[in-house]
Amino acid sequence: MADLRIKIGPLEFRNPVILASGTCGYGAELEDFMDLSELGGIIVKGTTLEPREGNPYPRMAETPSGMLNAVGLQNKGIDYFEKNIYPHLAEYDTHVIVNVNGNTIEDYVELSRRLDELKAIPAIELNISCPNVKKGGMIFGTNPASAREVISAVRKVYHKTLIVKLSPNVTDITEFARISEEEGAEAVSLVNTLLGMAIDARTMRPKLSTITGGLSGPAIKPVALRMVWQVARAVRIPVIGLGGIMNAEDAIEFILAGATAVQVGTVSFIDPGAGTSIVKGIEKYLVEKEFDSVSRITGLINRN
Amino acid sequence: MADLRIKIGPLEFRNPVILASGTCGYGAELEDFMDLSELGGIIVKGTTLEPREGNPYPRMAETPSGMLNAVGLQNKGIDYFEKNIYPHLAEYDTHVIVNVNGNTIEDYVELSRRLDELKAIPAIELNISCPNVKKGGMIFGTNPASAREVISAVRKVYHKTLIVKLSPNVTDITEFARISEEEGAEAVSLVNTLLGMAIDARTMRPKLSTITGGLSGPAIKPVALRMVWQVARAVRIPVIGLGGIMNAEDAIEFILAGATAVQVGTVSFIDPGAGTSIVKGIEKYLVEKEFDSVSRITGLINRN
Amino acid sequence: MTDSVQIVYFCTQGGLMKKRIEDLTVIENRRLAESFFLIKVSSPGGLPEINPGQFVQALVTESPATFLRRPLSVHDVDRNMNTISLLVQIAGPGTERLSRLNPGEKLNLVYPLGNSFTLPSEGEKVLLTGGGCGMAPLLYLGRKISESGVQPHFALGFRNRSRILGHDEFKTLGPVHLSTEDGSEGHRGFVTDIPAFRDEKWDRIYCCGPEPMMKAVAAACIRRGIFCEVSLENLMACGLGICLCCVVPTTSGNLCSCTDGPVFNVNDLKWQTSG
Amino acid sequence: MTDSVQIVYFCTQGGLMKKRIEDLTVIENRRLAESFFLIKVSSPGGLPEINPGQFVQALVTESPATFLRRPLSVHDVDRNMNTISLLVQIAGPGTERLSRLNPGEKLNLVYPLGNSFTLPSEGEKVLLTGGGCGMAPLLYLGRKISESGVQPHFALGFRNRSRILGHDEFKTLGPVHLSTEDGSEGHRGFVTDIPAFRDEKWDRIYCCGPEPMMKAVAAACIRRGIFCEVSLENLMACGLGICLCCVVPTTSGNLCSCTDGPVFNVNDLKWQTSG
Ligand SMILES: Cc1cc2nc3c(=O)[nH]c(=O)nc-3n(C[C@H](O)[C@H](O)[C@H](O)COP(=O)(O)OP(=O)(O)OC[C@H]3O[C@@H](n4cnc5c(N)ncnc54)[C@H](O)[C@@H]3O)c2cc1C
Ligand SMILES: Cc1cc2nc3c(=O)[nH]c(=O)nc-3n(C[C@H](O)[C@H](O)[C@H](O)COP(=O)(O)OP(=O)(O)OC[C@H]3O[C@@H](n4cnc5c(N)ncnc54)[C@H](O)[C@@H]3O)c2cc1C
Ligand SMILES: Cc1cc2nc3c(=O)[nH]c(=O)nc-3n(C[C@H](O)[C@H](O)[C@H](O)COP(=O)(O)O)c2cc1C
Ligand SMILES: Cc1cc2nc3c(=O)[nH]c(=O)nc-3n(C[C@H](O)[C@H](O)[C@H](O)COP(=O)(O)O)c2cc1C
Ligand code: FES
Ligand code: FES
Repeated sequence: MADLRIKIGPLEFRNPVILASGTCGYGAELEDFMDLSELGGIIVKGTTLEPREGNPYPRMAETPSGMLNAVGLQNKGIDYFEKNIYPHLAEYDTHVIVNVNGNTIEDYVELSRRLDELKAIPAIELNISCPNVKKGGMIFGTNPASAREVISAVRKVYHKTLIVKLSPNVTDITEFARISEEEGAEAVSLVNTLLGMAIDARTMRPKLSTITGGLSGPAIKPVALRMVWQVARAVRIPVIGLGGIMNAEDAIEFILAGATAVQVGTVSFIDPGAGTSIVKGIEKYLVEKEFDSVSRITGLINRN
Repeated sequence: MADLRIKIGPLEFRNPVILASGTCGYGAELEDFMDLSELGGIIVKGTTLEPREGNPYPRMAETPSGMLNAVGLQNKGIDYFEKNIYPHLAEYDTHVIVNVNGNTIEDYVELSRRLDELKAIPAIELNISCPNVKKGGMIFGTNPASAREVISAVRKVYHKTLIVKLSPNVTDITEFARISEEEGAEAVSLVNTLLGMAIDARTMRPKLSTITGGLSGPAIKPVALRMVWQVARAVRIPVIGLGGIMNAEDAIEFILAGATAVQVGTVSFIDPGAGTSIVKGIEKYLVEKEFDSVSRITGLINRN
Repeated sequence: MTDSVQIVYFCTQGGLMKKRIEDLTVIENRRLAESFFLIKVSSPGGLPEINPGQFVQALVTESPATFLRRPLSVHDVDRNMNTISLLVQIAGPGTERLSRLNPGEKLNLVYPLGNSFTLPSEGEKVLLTGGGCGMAPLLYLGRKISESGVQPHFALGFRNRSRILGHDEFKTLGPVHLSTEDGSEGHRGFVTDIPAFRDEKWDRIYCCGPEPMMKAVAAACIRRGIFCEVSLENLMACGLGICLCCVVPTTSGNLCSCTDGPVFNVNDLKWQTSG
Repeated sequence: MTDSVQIVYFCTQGGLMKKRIEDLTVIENRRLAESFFLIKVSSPGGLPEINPGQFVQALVTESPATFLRRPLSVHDVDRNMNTISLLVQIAGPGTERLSRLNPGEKLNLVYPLGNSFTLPSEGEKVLLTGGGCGMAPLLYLGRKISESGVQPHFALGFRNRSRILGHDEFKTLGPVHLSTEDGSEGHRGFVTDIPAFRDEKWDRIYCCGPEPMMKAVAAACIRRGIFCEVSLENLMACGLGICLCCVVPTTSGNLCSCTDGPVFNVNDLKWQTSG
């Protein structure tokens, strides 16, 4: 047995495996395939103040070892969330984190304030990196001044664990990680999707209604791993690594690169029980390698 | 029969398919597999003023639908090139372009000046995007002011066709394309490799001697395609698209996105005759779709 | 933890049945016509309840071009043999690989997924219409309708004679009307040109096929006030209601065709009028 | 266009033979031991000249985890049958897929690649030593040496008895000495512990195997002043001298092990002393 517990700010997680936002619904959709209480946590769908219908179909294109999506934050808004979804989430025996989105700083602040009041939500993930919406989203994640402003404003009203989700579509991601740290975030998570595009040569048209979309899956793993490694060396707050994790070995690579925890995203579409399999795989690896806790291997490649 | 000819600045190419630098040696290595005179052109190895041994082994790691490399511009330097390699290249019946690298602006300028004198080299590709060298390289490609400085300096001494090869590791690649255009480049080529990393969970060590390296192959195609589309809308000079092209269909996608020409890189490692197969595939596509020239489909997705 | 059955966000019906991920064994893989294959797989532990119109998400291994699972309708279910049949048309590398599955190989499925067709009431007159691999869900639907005491009629459309799929199984359940676009067999034209479709009075029409066919059928049904359900084949990533990629605009907003569908009443679809 | 033969940049020997890309047909795929397979493929158009020590780059299809080709030594060549034999050890998904190739399937190869071993002169005493899949190039080398009128001796090292590969073919060419690390067959220890290796006077020693074995053999040869060539198995992307990923530090700088090698004289390698 190895100790899998990790801490993000004041919050202790049972293990370092968290389901990524936008790829696990509200958790319930995956309950037939795994026991959510065996996970470190789940980050539910990207949520906004007002309800959103998202982008037109088609929203998806398969690419080599990955996929593009252009969902565009379809969700029923915070009121519906609080009234109809939250009560169920409150009964889960795992950390339920909400992924927070907005068009304006005021949106982010108001939504964070509302979530601060929800007892059973111990943390939020500030999504300043969604490539699939015209306003807000990635703008905040690719402009240092805007990033600082929105994080700082949210920090003032949000008193629990604040995670900032960074965009990989930047020249220097460590800059945004440092800003997050300076503005008081408890952790950064990275990466969100890479901005990509697909064209159908037969129809001579883009495959997505929005032309560009977000690339996820194993194709992006080398880039994600590199960024996690860079950020882990640049800041002292914990780094949550994600991007293309398909199995325990991938997750371990992120941890070796410096991630305190990992998120699993696209893999759940292919293996809806991947989350808990990865937990078991990490434990097995630690036992085989004779490490008594996961923290012993966090950032190991930087230590020797 | 469709007209495959394209023009980059004053230079006419037989067709839009060019072998990418660092993935076709000096051309001769691939002659057993294809007739180089059936290609638009070839861009020979990254060349520097002085000879370079490159990075230590291991320099390569396979990744999902792609590979990382950390060659680090191993080459014998311009003197050796001019004396021993150039005479052979001069006899090729295709455009031979040299990929120009340096640590300092002076390096770039001096090398470009030398190449300006070589009659049989009608163009150079200014590589301001190599992620695998400590000095120079990508620094110029990720900092707008440095990019402007080096392009402007080279433009002063280089009088033939100047192509600037852009790095994808930036927030806004169109900025660098615009700078290239403003400073008088005849074309931009994109993308170079994405900065990535791979770790061996078994040995708990990075797979590359340099820890990070450049990601190429189909994994990066969606990102490359998106950038080509963005740049083609941002500048009037021709765009040469590359990144993950494995076959004619991929090449056509880049052309539909706005590329005047394409380069084929990593695919040559798997199919050393890919270059000319792609030429044939593009022609077949145009005939089937009843377009009389390749220029009719350049940027087509933006036209309707 | 609460029982997932109580939690309904997007999914109105699909979420109600317990889903599983399972390695089934290929029992048979038979070529039916040109690019159509019938794949029969058996569940080692016994099949769950499966309703007509539901689908599976098949894992395609050994196909480098296939990253995601592939949605396939349940074509038939044999409870005695514990088998599911899939009717697969080769459309690209994923289905091509499936067409080469050998008996004894494993096929990993996530299933049963999606909602299902609404069964008719006693005494109703129902027509099941489709074409190509759109025929897939109609056999099991016909079987269930037949078991419920109602006789299903079928109207199947094909490009031409060489593309006609075997429909002997359909014939055991009810009358089968055929159309081909070139008239090389059955009625010339589309399913909507079949006299039985045009002229008889139907209480319900169920349709699955290429989008233009479904739109034509839907338009006709709306005009004639016939209850009509179609089964959509939107591009899917997850099939579980978690990616929100498969949405279809409905009168209640964008709904997931994998959980709120794939079966929709045409009155709820926004394309009802444009058809 | 000039003849490529004249153009020598990095490649000193590998560039001299015409390379081809070809679909060969699998004639036989036989399991030899634990994870070792012998794959025999035949060239439809007839084989080109192939020298001992050269390798092929095999395209692995239907293996999503395998993006690049896989380098494999030429284990044997049968000119009458027009076949090449490959000795493949399962190391990961690529070789695993190759181990499942069925007779009749195609195997696409780029070949022949790389330089080759230097053949001995008449009357010299030569030892061919290796272990595991490092045995692969030694059979064809032994055959060529034997054909040139010199008798090859073999010293083959294995982990233990269960890992010993059949070596009957080797025995037809010359005496075979074995070692196992646990002494379960032949001499206990490494190939360098075999009395024949240690005590006899060799003019040339050829070696292919795990790096520690090659370094030990190299160190012994340098000490004893014996001509020694080793065949390296550096990671390769292209196998053609165009990617520069497979370099090995030599007294003349970084050389490509795919074109300047895979065979190197140990005196030229920088690791000669660290062995
Ligand atoms: C609920 C549902 C049930 C289905 N039932 C069946 C069935 O029973 N039998 C059957 O043969 N097929 C069925 N399909 C369609 C099947 O999923 C696709 O043909 C398959 O995914 C194609 O995969 P591929 O790798 O072979 O081809 P790809 O290379 O992925 O695609 C080939 C071409 O088909 C198009 N395509 C792929 N998937 C779809 C789709 N879902 N809708 C429209 N166009 C698509 C692509 O855009 C491309 O042009 C169903 C789809 C859905 C959503
Ligand atoms: C010139 C040359 C000749 C070779 N001849 C043979 C042969 O005749 N028979 C044979 O079985 N193998 C041979 N090899 C090794 C063979 O190429 C690798 O085992 C194979 O590429 C592994 O592919 P994979 O997908 O099965 O495993 P992967 O998943 O790619 O690798 C599995 C493990 O093996 C390691 N590995 C992979 N390739 C190499 C390599 N080239 N050197 C060292 N470690 C490696 C990886 O790092 C990993 O740890 C040769 C290699 C070279 C360069
Ligand atoms: C369909 C889809 C929807 C997503 N929605 C969100 C979202 O609402 N908020 C968010 O922060 N990230 C969202 N993401 C990004 C993922 O959380 C994750 O950052 C990304 O997919 C990379 O991880 P992966 O490769 O493991 O999927 C979405 C990804 C996908 C594929
Ligand atoms: C092994 C290797 C070496 C490369 N060397 C160079 C180089 O010297 N100069 C350069 O501009 N690009 C170099 N590149 C980048 C390629 O030219 C190309 O931009 C990149 O690989 C993306 O295209 P691809 O996916 O088609 O390979 C190299 C790429 C690889 C894989
Ligand atoms: S496919 Fe319907 S939500 Fe994912
Ligand atoms: S593998 Fe040797 S140069 Fe590419």
